[in-house]
Amino acid sequence: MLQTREWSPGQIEENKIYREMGLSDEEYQMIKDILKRQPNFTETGIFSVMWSEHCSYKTSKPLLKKFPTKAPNVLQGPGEGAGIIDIGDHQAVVFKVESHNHPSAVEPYQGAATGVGGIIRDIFSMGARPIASMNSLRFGNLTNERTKYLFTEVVNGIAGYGNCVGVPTVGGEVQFDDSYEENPLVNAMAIGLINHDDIQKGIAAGIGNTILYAGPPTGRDGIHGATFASDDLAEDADKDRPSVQVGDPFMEKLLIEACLEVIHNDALVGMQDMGAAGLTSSASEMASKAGTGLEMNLDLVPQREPNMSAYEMMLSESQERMLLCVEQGREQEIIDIFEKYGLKAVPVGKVIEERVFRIKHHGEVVADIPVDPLAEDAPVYEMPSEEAKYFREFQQMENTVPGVENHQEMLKKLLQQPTIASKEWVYDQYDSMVQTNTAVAPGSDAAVIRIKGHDKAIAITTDCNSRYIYLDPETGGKIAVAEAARNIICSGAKPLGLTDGLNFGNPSNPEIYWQMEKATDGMSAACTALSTPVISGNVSLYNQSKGKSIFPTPVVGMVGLHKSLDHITPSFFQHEDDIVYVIGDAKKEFGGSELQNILQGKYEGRAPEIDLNVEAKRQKQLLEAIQSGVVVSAHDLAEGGLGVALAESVFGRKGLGATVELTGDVTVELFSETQSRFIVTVKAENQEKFESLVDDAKQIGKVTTDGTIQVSINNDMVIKQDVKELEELWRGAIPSLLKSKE
Amino acid sequence: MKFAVIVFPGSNCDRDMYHAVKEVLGEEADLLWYENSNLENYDAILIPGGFSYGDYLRCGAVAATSDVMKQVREHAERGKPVLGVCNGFQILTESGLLPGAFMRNQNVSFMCHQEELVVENNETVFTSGYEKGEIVRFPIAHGEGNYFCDEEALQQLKANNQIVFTYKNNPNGSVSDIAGIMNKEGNVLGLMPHPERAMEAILGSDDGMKLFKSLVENWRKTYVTNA
Amino acid sequence: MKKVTVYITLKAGVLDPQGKAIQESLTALGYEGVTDTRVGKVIELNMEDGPDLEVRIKDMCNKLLANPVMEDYRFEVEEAVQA
Amino acid sequence: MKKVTVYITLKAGVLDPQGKAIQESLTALGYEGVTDTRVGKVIELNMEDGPDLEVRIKDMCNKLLANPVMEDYRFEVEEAVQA
Ligand SMILES: Nc1ncnc2c1ncn2[C@@H]1O[C@H](COP(=O)(O)OP(=O)(O)O)[C@@H](O)[C@H]1O
Ligand SMILES: [Mg+2]
Repeated sequence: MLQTREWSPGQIEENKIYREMGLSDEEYQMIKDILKRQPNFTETGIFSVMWSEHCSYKTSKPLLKKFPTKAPNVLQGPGEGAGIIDIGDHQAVVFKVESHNHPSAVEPYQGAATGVGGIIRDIFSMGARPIASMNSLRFGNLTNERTKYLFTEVVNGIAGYGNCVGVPTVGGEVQFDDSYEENPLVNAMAIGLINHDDIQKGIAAGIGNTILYAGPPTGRDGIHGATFASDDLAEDADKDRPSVQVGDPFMEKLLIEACLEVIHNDALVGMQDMGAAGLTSSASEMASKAGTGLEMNLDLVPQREPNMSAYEMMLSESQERMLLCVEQGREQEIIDIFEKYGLKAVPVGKVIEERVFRIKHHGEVVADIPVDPLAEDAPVYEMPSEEAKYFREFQQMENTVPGVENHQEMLKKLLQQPTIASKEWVYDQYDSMVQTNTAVAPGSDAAVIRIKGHDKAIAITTDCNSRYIYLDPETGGKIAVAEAARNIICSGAKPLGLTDGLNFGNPSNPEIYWQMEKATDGMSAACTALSTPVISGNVSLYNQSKGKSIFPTPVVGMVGLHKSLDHITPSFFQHEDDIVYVIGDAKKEFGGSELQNILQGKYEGRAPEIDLNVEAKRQKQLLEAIQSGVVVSAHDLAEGGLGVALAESVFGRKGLGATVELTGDVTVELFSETQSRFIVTVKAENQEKFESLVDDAKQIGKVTTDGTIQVSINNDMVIKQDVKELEELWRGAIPSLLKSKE
Repeated sequence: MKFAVIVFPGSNCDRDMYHAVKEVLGEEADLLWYENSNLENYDAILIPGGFSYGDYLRCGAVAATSDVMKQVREHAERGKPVLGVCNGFQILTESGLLPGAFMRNQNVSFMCHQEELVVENNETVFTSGYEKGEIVRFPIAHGEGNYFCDEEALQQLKANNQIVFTYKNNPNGSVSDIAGIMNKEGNVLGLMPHPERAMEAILGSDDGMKLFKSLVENWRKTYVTNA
Repeated sequence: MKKVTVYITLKAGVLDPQGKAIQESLTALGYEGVTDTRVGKVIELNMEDGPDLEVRIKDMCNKLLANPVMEDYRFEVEEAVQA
Repeated sequence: MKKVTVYITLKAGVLDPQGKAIQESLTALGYEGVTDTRVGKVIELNMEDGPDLEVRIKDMCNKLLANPVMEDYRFEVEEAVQA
């Protein structure tokens, strides 16, 4: 059978084999210092995955430190599988975002599917029932054939996995830009609900306690892809040993139910999912967090394929596996629970006092590593940073108003841009309603999940306009957080906190590191201003190919709380004669806008400005207005400005229309992407009260029932358009792009 | 009235079904794991949606071979009501309790949204609370809801008035727009759309309420004499 | 041990949405003149040999592997290769 | 016209959840000794003949019908039966 050719400790040093596993010369020296000897092949592999960016955050740690992470209601900040925020009544929400970019570029269906599976495991390994997921996707231009394939398969993969596990996929975002053509982004977010008493930690505590392995057997999945160069594998290994991780959502569903039953048994000490770096990271982190050591015998680990080496087992990323620490002598109670669901749980090791991570295989010790240096003391790098040259250029550009000849035609064009067009083709493939809590399904600003048995609900959104972040990382970082909060507020909820998915290019490029620095500065400032602590997150670097980096894309996943179900507010207009307001004035801001994209085919200039004090004030006032019951509908202005927001407000509303009168520059009024703005409707009888609550609201028109949108600016009718026709263009844009040939 | 909600490995609408009958309707209900369960003391059996056994091989095929389905068959033969929704409907066809079979949706995609249905037959224990021809809104959520049966079987269904619900705008290619059918005896109903997801206005529709209420009222009329 | 390969195909006359979708994609990719595309399943399994092997296989197919309402099946038996 | 039958199977080592579930349910049904169950696809199509037929088939397989990252394929060509 196939066997990995394993180099001897001497050869590893001499031939610098460690480099092929992603370790630098300095890091190899550090390992030698820690072990006081040369590491063997398995140990080198273990260090290489634990010290990878994905597990150790070695280049991003200094940036993550800047995020505000504390607030009275934060029960668990970054550090565990997912963060936890209190929502009253002894309940809490658990959430996190995770990226699966590179796997999805190679095998989009399985890459996306296993991304969903992985993030859901993060949630239930904390003891929470997963109640919703979201996804944030970026692809190249949708006219490209490969992009169509990636997009279609990623959506299929998310649907295939998410629908089967019975967790509703309630929203997300998709954007299309050339920078993602070679390197699509697939970030998945999951949210769980938990009672305070049920919170689990991933710890291996109590000397002598048993380590149980639960779930399907380990195969050679994901090893090769992780860190290994192919010439280290035996002849032909490439062909026979695919590294693709295949997800089994049915298995995951059983695992969810079993784990949520197991947490009610007090024989359970700790539990962690086997995510990236599988057995290695889960086992060493559980011991490190508990201040213990751990001994494991790989002969006991269930194996799907014959002749697996220690190296392969330790690095395998086979899916749907869990590691548990269980009170010694009570293993059977836990095993029986897994058994009921047709799952195997087997003892594979025990907690030891000596603070080492010791692995045995075929009667030999194949790894013997001090726990803390492995799990906690990965090197941390302060990377050199340099302001991007393009940025200085862009900052010197004047804000100008693009020339638009026919505004009505431009509105139609904007509505058909894939980034703006209806995403129904995507979310119709997701079961968004299972668990019967989805009060606001995909298609609105934020999704809303009611909490059964209580008069409350939670709102969820993901947002990140990477065009602004590319133009101006700091401002763009602020906008990403603010936009997410706006979406939460519009739904009638108060933002609680957020999780972030930091997707960037290669950090050893000083200009990329600068983007990271500035973007996280901006996000931190907005988090502080809007009182939304960061409770969890994920970092995905090296998103570039052929020397071209993606736009910096720090995805924000935000969760908010509706104090009462009565506060749930639709994004769309509701009844005839309601008064239409816009909060905030439009400025001459087109840098990074969809209009710029259409007219110039590129993004340049300055990003729209954002004043966080104004943002915070408007959000607070709008939420108060909603909570006092005077707001009928609320929607934030985003890509495509007021023109697009107005159209979106009447789509799907059978026969509703709007008449709006404005003054100013037509292009600015209709399409500028000035920040901190909202479109709100109010019943005529509540006009006074609404205006007294919201400072910057300006009445612009009325909801009608004539099925047309009519906009006049400076008393000139610039748009008079049948809603049905607009809606068809908007709904049909993505399906027809997918059908068309290049 | 006492309901049994059968839980197969991979069922995922089991708790929704339970919530619908227990919390919303206020009747007695139990979630029953498919192994070692006894259906003896239940008045009606609910087979929920989801992905039993991952829907591997064919939707509902593996669950249909389970022991508990033998009990369901006996229960049905005694004339007691059985309702299968979505995957539950697929399990009923796979086990032969209802005719026909399911294929991938015409556009081969999973789809999830509200659909309008027409109540074709309101003379059943499940639908007596609706008007004949009434339009109701239930969510659908399926990838293989494309109902198939041959011409002869279709004529039978029509002749015996077994077609209970049809789609107003057929989303998946089902023969004759079929959304829900029952057996000849009228006590086993299968439907692809989810009435248990349409029980509360906050979720977008409460049109499913009448279905469960019909069932309870008809049962009371038959079995509860004191009222 | 025998290696058994079961082929399951949709009955003639049953519309095949998957086959149709594949055919459309092939045409869109520029492969003209592809017609009558149908998708089926192959299930390979190793089984213990015995005089009743065929009976057992047919039984498995009728009970689980194929759905007689819409599918036909056929199978092949060969020597299993020892791993 | 040729009738082309393409057989698509998972590469060795790739997890086959479907095969596993089928095997378990066969065992539950009392068919002991069934092992190594794997599920694949058969795609039958009619294609116009020509000197480049094989090239076209391989091309179609690599581009659409099979996923080269995790699947292998083989195919057979025979005369199409005229309908
Ligand atoms: N990948 C996706 N998965 C599920 N829903 C999506 C996805 N992309 C977009 N949506 C939904 O489509 C709607 C519009 O998305 P978007 O234009 O990004 O909204 P906004 O600008 O308000 O954030 C939202 O309800 C969103 O949840
Ligand atoms: Mg919005």
